[in-house]
Amino acid sequence: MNILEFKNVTKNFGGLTAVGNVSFEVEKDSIFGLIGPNGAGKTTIFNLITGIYKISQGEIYFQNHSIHGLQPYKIAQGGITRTFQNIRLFKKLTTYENILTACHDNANYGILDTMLRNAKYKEQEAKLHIKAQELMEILGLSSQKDIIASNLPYGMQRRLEIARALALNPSLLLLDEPAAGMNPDETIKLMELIKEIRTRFGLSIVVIEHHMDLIMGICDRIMVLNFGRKLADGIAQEIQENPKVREAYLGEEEEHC
Amino acid sequence: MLKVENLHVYYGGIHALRGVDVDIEQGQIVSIIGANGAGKSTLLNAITGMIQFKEGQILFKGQSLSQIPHKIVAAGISQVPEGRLIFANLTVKDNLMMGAYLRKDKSGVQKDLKKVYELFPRMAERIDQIAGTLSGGEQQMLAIGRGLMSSPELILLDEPSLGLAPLLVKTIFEIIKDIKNMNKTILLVEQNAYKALSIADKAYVLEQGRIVKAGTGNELIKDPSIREAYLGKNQKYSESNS
Amino acid sequence: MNWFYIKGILILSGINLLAVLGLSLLTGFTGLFSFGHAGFMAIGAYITAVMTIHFHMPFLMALGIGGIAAALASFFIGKLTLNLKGDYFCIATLGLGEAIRLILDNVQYFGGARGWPGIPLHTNLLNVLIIDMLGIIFLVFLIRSRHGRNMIAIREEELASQIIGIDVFRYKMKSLMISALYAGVAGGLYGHYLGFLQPKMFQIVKSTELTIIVIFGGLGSISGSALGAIILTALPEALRSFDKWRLVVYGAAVIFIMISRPQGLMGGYELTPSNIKHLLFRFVKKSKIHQDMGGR
Amino acid sequence: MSAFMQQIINGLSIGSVYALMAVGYSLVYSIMNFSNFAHGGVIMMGAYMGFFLITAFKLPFLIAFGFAGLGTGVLALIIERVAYSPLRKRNAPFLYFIISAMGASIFLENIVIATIGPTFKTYPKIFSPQPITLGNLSLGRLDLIMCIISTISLAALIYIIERTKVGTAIRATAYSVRASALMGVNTDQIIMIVFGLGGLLGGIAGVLFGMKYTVYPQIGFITMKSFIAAVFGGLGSLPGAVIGSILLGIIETLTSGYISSQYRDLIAFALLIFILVVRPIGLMGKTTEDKA
Amino acid sequence: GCTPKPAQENTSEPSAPEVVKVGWIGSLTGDQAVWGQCELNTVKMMFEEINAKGGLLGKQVEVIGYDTRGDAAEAVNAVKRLTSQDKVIAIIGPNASGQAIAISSVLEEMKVPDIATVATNPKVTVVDGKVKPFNFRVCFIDPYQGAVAAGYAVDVLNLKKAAILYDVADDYSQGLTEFFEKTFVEKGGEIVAKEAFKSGDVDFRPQLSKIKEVNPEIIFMPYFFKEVALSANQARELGMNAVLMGGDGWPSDVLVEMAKDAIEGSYIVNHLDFNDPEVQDFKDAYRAKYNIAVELNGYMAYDAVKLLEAAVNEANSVDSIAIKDALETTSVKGITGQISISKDTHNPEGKDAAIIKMVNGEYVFQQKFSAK
Ligand SMILES: Nc1ncnc2c1ncn2[C@@H]1O[C@H](COP(=O)(O)OP(=O)(O)OP(=O)(O)O)[C@@H](O)[C@H]1O
Ligand SMILES: Nc1ncnc2c1ncn2[C@@H]1O[C@H](COP(=O)(O)OP(=O)(O)OP(=O)(O)O)[C@@H](O)[C@H]1O
Ligand SMILES: CC(C)C[C@H](N)C(=O)O
Ligand SMILES: [Mg+2]
Ligand SMILES: [Mg+2]
Repeated sequence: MNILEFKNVTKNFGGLTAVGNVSFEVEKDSIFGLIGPNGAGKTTIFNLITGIYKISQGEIYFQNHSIHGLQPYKIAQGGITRTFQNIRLFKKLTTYENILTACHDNANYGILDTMLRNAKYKEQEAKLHIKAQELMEILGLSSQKDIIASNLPYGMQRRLEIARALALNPSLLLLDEPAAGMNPDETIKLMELIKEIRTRFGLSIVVIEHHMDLIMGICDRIMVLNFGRKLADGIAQEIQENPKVREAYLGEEEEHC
Repeated sequence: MLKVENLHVYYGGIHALRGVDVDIEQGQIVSIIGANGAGKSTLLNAITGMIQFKEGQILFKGQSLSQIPHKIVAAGISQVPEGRLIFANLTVKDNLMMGAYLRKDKSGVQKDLKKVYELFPRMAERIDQIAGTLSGGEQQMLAIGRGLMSSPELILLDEPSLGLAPLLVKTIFEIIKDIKNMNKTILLVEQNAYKALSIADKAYVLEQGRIVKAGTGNELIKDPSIREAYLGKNQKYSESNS
Repeated sequence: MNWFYIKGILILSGINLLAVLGLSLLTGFTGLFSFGHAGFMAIGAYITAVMTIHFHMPFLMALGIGGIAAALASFFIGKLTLNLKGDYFCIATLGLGEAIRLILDNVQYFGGARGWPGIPLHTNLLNVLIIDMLGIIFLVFLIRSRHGRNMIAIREEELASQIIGIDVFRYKMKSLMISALYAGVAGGLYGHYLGFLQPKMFQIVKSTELTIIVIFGGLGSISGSALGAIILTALPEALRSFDKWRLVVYGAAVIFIMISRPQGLMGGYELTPSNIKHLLFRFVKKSKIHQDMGGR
Repeated sequence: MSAFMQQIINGLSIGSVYALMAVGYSLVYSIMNFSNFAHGGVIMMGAYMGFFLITAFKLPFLIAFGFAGLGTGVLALIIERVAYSPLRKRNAPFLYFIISAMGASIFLENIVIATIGPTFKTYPKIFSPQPITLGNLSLGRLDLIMCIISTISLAALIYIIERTKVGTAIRATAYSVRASALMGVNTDQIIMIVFGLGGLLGGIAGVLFGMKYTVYPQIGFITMKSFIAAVFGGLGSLPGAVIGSILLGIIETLTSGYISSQYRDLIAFALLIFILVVRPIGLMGKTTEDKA
Repeated sequence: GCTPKPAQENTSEPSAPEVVKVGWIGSLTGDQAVWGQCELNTVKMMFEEINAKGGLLGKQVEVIGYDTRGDAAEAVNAVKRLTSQDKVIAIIGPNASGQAIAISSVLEEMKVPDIATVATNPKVTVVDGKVKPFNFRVCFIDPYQGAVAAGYAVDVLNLKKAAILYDVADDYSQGLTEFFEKTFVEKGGEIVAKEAFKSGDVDFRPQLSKIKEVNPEIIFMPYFFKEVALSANQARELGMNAVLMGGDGWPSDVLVEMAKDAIEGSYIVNHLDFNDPEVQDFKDAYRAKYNIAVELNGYMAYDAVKLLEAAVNEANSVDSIAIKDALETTSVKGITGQISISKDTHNPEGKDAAIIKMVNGEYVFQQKFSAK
C-alpha cells in the first residue's frame, strides 16, 4: 500500500520550473530517499506536500486522499510532519518547551478546562509531559532539557527538529537534510536513530540527504531529481550504478586510500 | 601568520573555549575538526570579531588583532560563516558585490566576479534571483563565492560543504586547493573530517573547548583514536565520494 | 501620603492592569502588536454603562456583557485583519480603534463627543482587585496550557507552528478575543470609576500607553505587566509637581528604562510562587541569622 | 466637474504633505525594520528650527532651510545614539525600539512645550499665499513646491539605495547587521547615514509643513497619517510610501467631498483595510514568501 | 482612615501668618497647554497680588497647580491629590468640560468647591435637572453662546443661509454646533451645509470645497484659533468670501498673526471686550510679568479668582463648605461682566455676550448681545 502518491506534479516560480511533472509513490512503512543536485527541487517537493507551496499542476494523495489546497496545519494534523533544511525551531524556548508545545495535538482539553484546572486538564497535561520526556530520551536530548534552542549546537538542533515532528504522532515524516552539519560518526548514529524511530512509531519516512552513506544505508527506495525532473528511481544499488545519476550527481568514484 | 593564544570565550555562564592555541602559517591549509558543540564556530567567530573574548589574544602578522569586525575584514581576513548568512533580500549579484565591499580595485573585482561565475555556473544563471529563494545548496555556493570576492589573505571557512551535493563537495575541495595555490591561507572547519584532514597541512582536534590534538593532516588521519571518533567505521562514501 | 489619593491611583492602576494583561496575551505571548486596544476599552465602557443605566443590570453582570461585546467586536475585526502581518496588522488595529472612537463621537445617544455624565460610581478598590486577581489567575492558567503554548509558538515561528498542526489563525483569534474581553471589562470599570465617559478618553494615546506598559514590564511576563501597570500609572502622579516638565521627564524615563533594561522590567521572568518561596526562604534565612546574632 | 477636479487637487495637496513625511519615515523603516515614531518629533523640531532661523536669526529662506535640515539630521543621529543604539547592541526585538521611539517623541513634544511654549508660531509669508488659479480651480504655490520636493527627494533616495554601493550596503545591513559586518561594512556608520538622511528629510518636511500650515508642538501627530499611508503603500517600499500617501490624501478628500465628512476617517480606514485584506502586503510591498 | 478631614480650624496665631492653599488644574502639557498655562499664570499672578495686600482673611495663599494633560482620569487623580493631600480650600479650573464633569464626584466626596473657567458644557453644573453641589463656573454655556451667535447672525446681520464646519471629535465644537443650528433654524434661517473634521487635522479644503458649492452667506466655525486660522486661510484661497463667525475659541493674538486678512470682517461671540478700559490693567500686568499676550482663558481665570475671593470674604471663613455655600449667593463684578451665580444652576446668570468684529486685524467691540 502507498502512503503518498505524486501524480504529475508541477510547480513553477515565474518562469522557473522547480518541479516538473514528477510522479512517484512512497510505500507505507518504508524509508524513501530523495536526492539530486542542489536546486533540483527536493525541498520544493516537501513544501508542496506540507501545503506551504500550492501546486501549479497535478495532484498529491496522502493515504489515498487528495491533499490539494489544504492548509499546512490541516495536513500536519492529518499525519504529515517535517523538519526544515534551514532549521526553524522555536528559538527562544527550551528543548523541553519546543517538544511539549508540539505535543498539543495529543490533548483536547478546551480553554474552559484550563480556567478550571479540572481533572481532564491535569490528566492530559501529565500525559503530554510524559510524552515530551519520552521523546527527549529517544532522541538523546534529555541532558539538554532546559537549554534554549538557539544555543544548542547545530547537530542537536537537528535532533530537536525531529523530536518536535515526532510529537505529533505522524504517519509520514519528511526529513530535509537531517545530517547536515554532522560528522560521519554522528551521521551513523543518526542513521540508527532514523531506523529505530521508523519501527518504534510505525512511520513512513521521506528523507533528503547529500550524505550518500545515509541514503544508501537506510533507504528502501530512492528517487533522483535533476532540474526539477525525475532522473531515476529504484533501490540503492540501481541508483549507484545508474550512469546518468553518477554523471549528474554522484561523480566518478575516487580511488581509495 | 595568525596566532591564537590561550583564548577563552564565554556565553554567559557557558565556557565555550577554554584556552585554545592555534598557529597558522602563511600559505597553509589548517583544518579544525571536532564534534557538534565542540566550539569550532566559536573559534572562528572570535577571530572575526563576531564574538568578543575576554581572555587570551589573537595576533595577525605579529600584531594584535582588533575586535571590530569591519577592521578585521579590512586587515585581510574574511569568513564564510556557518548557516551561510547570505543577504536574503538582495540579488545574487548584490550579495557577491557585498563581498567586495571594501575593495577599491574595480578591475580585480570584475575578474573575481567572473571567476566565481566560472566556479559556480548556477550563480551566473541566477544573477538577478533574490538570494532568499535559492535552494539550500545554491545559498551555500553563494556564501562561498561571496567570501572569495573579498580576496582575503586569510579565509575562514565554516563547514563549506554543508548541504552540498557530492559532486559539488568535490568541487569545493578543489577550490580550496586552488585558493591555497594562489598563496592564500585557509582555516577550515569541516564535519567531513576525512576530506578536511587529507588536504590540510596542519590540523587541530577540538573537544569541549580545548585543543586535544594537533599534527599534520596525514598524521591525524592515521591516528586510530581519531579514526574511531571522527572518521566513522565502515564509511564508504565519506572516505571516497562525499 | 493620603489613602484617599493612593486608593484612586491604585484603582486606576488596577484598571490599567486588566487592560494590560489582555494586551500582554496578544503582544507578549502571541506576538501581535495592537494599537487599537483603547477602542475595545471604549466598547466595553459604553456597553457596560448602557447595561447599568438603561437596563439596571447588576454591575458585575454588566461588566461581563461589556467584555463580551468588546470580544465580539474583536471577532469581526480579527476576521478581517488577522491574516495581516506585523505592522500591517498594527495599522489595521490602529485604524479600527480610531474608527470606534469616531463612531462614538457621532452617536448622540451616548452623548457624542460631548460625553456621557452621570454614570453610577460602582467601581471600587475591592472589585477591581478581585477582578484583577481573577484576570491574572486565568491568564497564568492559560499560558501554562497547550493553548498558551500554541500562542507562544506562533510568536516564535509561525511557519513551524503550522507544521506542527497549530491552526494559526484560530489561535490568533482566540488570543485577540480574550485580550479584547479583558480590555472591555477594564473599560467598564473605567467608566464606572470616573462616572463620565467621553470618546476622547480612548484616543490612540491610551492605546500606546497600554503598549508601553506591556513592553516596559517585559514581553511575555505577567508579573512584569502587573508591575509595569502600577509603576507607569503611578509615575506621572509622582511627577505631578514638575508641572509642565512632567511629560518631558516621563518621556526621558521611558527611554532610560528601555535602554538600561531592554528586556523590560521582568524580561520574560515571572514571579511564580516557587520563585517567591525561594526569595522568601532566602529572606527568612537571612533574618534568622540576624536574629541569632542579635540573641547572642 | 470642476468641483471634482478641485477635490482631486485638494487630495494631491494633502497627499504630498503625507508623502513628504512618509519618505523619511519609510526610509528608516526599510532599513531598521521598525516604525520610528520619533520621526514626528524630528519633523516638528525641523519646523521650529526653520521658524527661528528665519525670524530670530533673519537668515534667508534657502539657507534657513538647509540649516534646519542639517539640524534635524543631527537630532536624528542623537536620538539614534541615545535611544536606539544601546538596544541595537543588545539585539533587542523591534518592539523595544518602538517604545523607545515613543518615549523620544513624548520627550520632544513636551520639551518644546516647556521651553518654547505651547503657542502656535507662524512663518513669515515667503511664497505668495495667492494660489495659482486655473478657471475655477486653485492650486497653492506651496503645494506645488512640496510636490516637487517630495519627488526629487524620492528620486534621490531611490537612486542612492538602489544604485550605489552605499545603498547596497544599506540594504544588506537592513537584512543582517551581523553578516554585513562580516563583509567589512562599518555598520554603525551605515546606520548613522540612514538616520541622518531620515532626519534631513524630516527637517525638510517640517519646514515646509510649518510654512504651509503653522508650527506647533503637536505636528508629530500628523505623521500618524503618513505612517498609515506608508503601510498602505507597502512597507519598506519608498515609492509605495509616496503612492500610498497620495492615494490616502485623495481617498480622504473624496470621502469628505462626496460621502461624509463626519465619517471620513471611518470610510477611509474601511477602504484601506479592504485593500489590505485583498493585498496584505500593501500596494507595492514586496512579497516575502516564506521559504521553508 | 479614609474619612476626609475638613480644612483646619482657624486658630489664628498672629506671629506666623497662616497659609491656606488653593488648587488649580488644567492642561500644562498636551494640545490644550496654551490655555492651561495661561490660566495657571493668571491664578498665580492674582494670588501674589492678593497676598501682597494681606491675603485672604489675613491668610497667605499658596497656589498649587497640577497638570491634567487634558485627560479626565488625570483630572480626577489631580483633584484627589489636591483635596486629600494638599487640603486645598477650593479649586479653580479645569479649562475643558470633559475634565470638569469627571471630577464632580470627587468634589462631592471631599466637599471642596470648584470654579471652572471656560468649561461651557451645561452638564458641568447641572445633570438631569439637578445641580451639582460643588461645581461652579464663571463662563456662559454652550446653548447660550450658540443661540447668541445664531441670533446675531439672523437678527442683526440678516444672514439666512449658513454653513457649519465643526470638529466632530471635540465636545465644545459639537455643543456650539448643536445650539447654533437649533436657534438658527428656529429663527427662519437655513443650514445649507454641515461638514466635520477631526481634531488634529490641518487641511480643510475638501470640506470647504463642498461648502463652496452651496454658496452660504455665513460660515459658522465653532472651534479653536489654530484651526480657525488654517480653515479661514484655506477658504479664502479657494475663493470663498462668505462672512465667518465663531465663538470663544477664536480670540487670541495668534489668530490675527496667522490669518489677519482671511478673517477680516468676521464676527466673534466673546465673553468680553478686550478694549474695555477696565481690562487694560490686567492685560498689561500680565504681559509685563510673563512677556506674552494673555489668552481668553486668562480673563476667565481672573474672574474665577475674583469670585473665590468674594466668596471667602462673604463666608468670612476658609472652610470649604462655607465657601461653597457662599458661592451660591455671591455676586461680584468681574472683568468679563457681573458674575452672579444662580443657586439653581451654579452658572453666572444674565451675562451678556460681547460681539466682536475683526477690523484691520483688531478685535473691535460691536455690542453686548444676549440670547432671546
Ligand atoms: N520561492 C521561490 N521563488 C523562486 N525560486 C524558488 C523558490 N523556491 C525555490 N526556488 C528555486 O527552485 C529551485 C529548487 O529549489 P529547492 O529548494 O527545492 O532545491 P533543493 O533540491 O532542495 O536543493 P538543495 O539540495 O540545495 O537544498 C531552486 O533553483 C530554487 O532557486
Ligand atoms: N549564542 C550562544 N549562547 C550560548 N551558548 C552558545 C551560543 N553559541 C554557541 N553556544 C554553545 O557553545 C558551544 C560551542 O558551540 P559552537 O557553535 O562553537 O560549536 P561547533 O563546534 O561549531 O558545533 P557545530 O558542529 O554544531 O557547528 C556549544 O555548547 C553551544 O551550545
Ligand atoms: C477652552 C474652551 C473654549 C473649552 C470649552 N469651552 C469646553 O467646554 O471644553
Ligand atoms: Mg533543499
Ligand atoms: Mg559550528
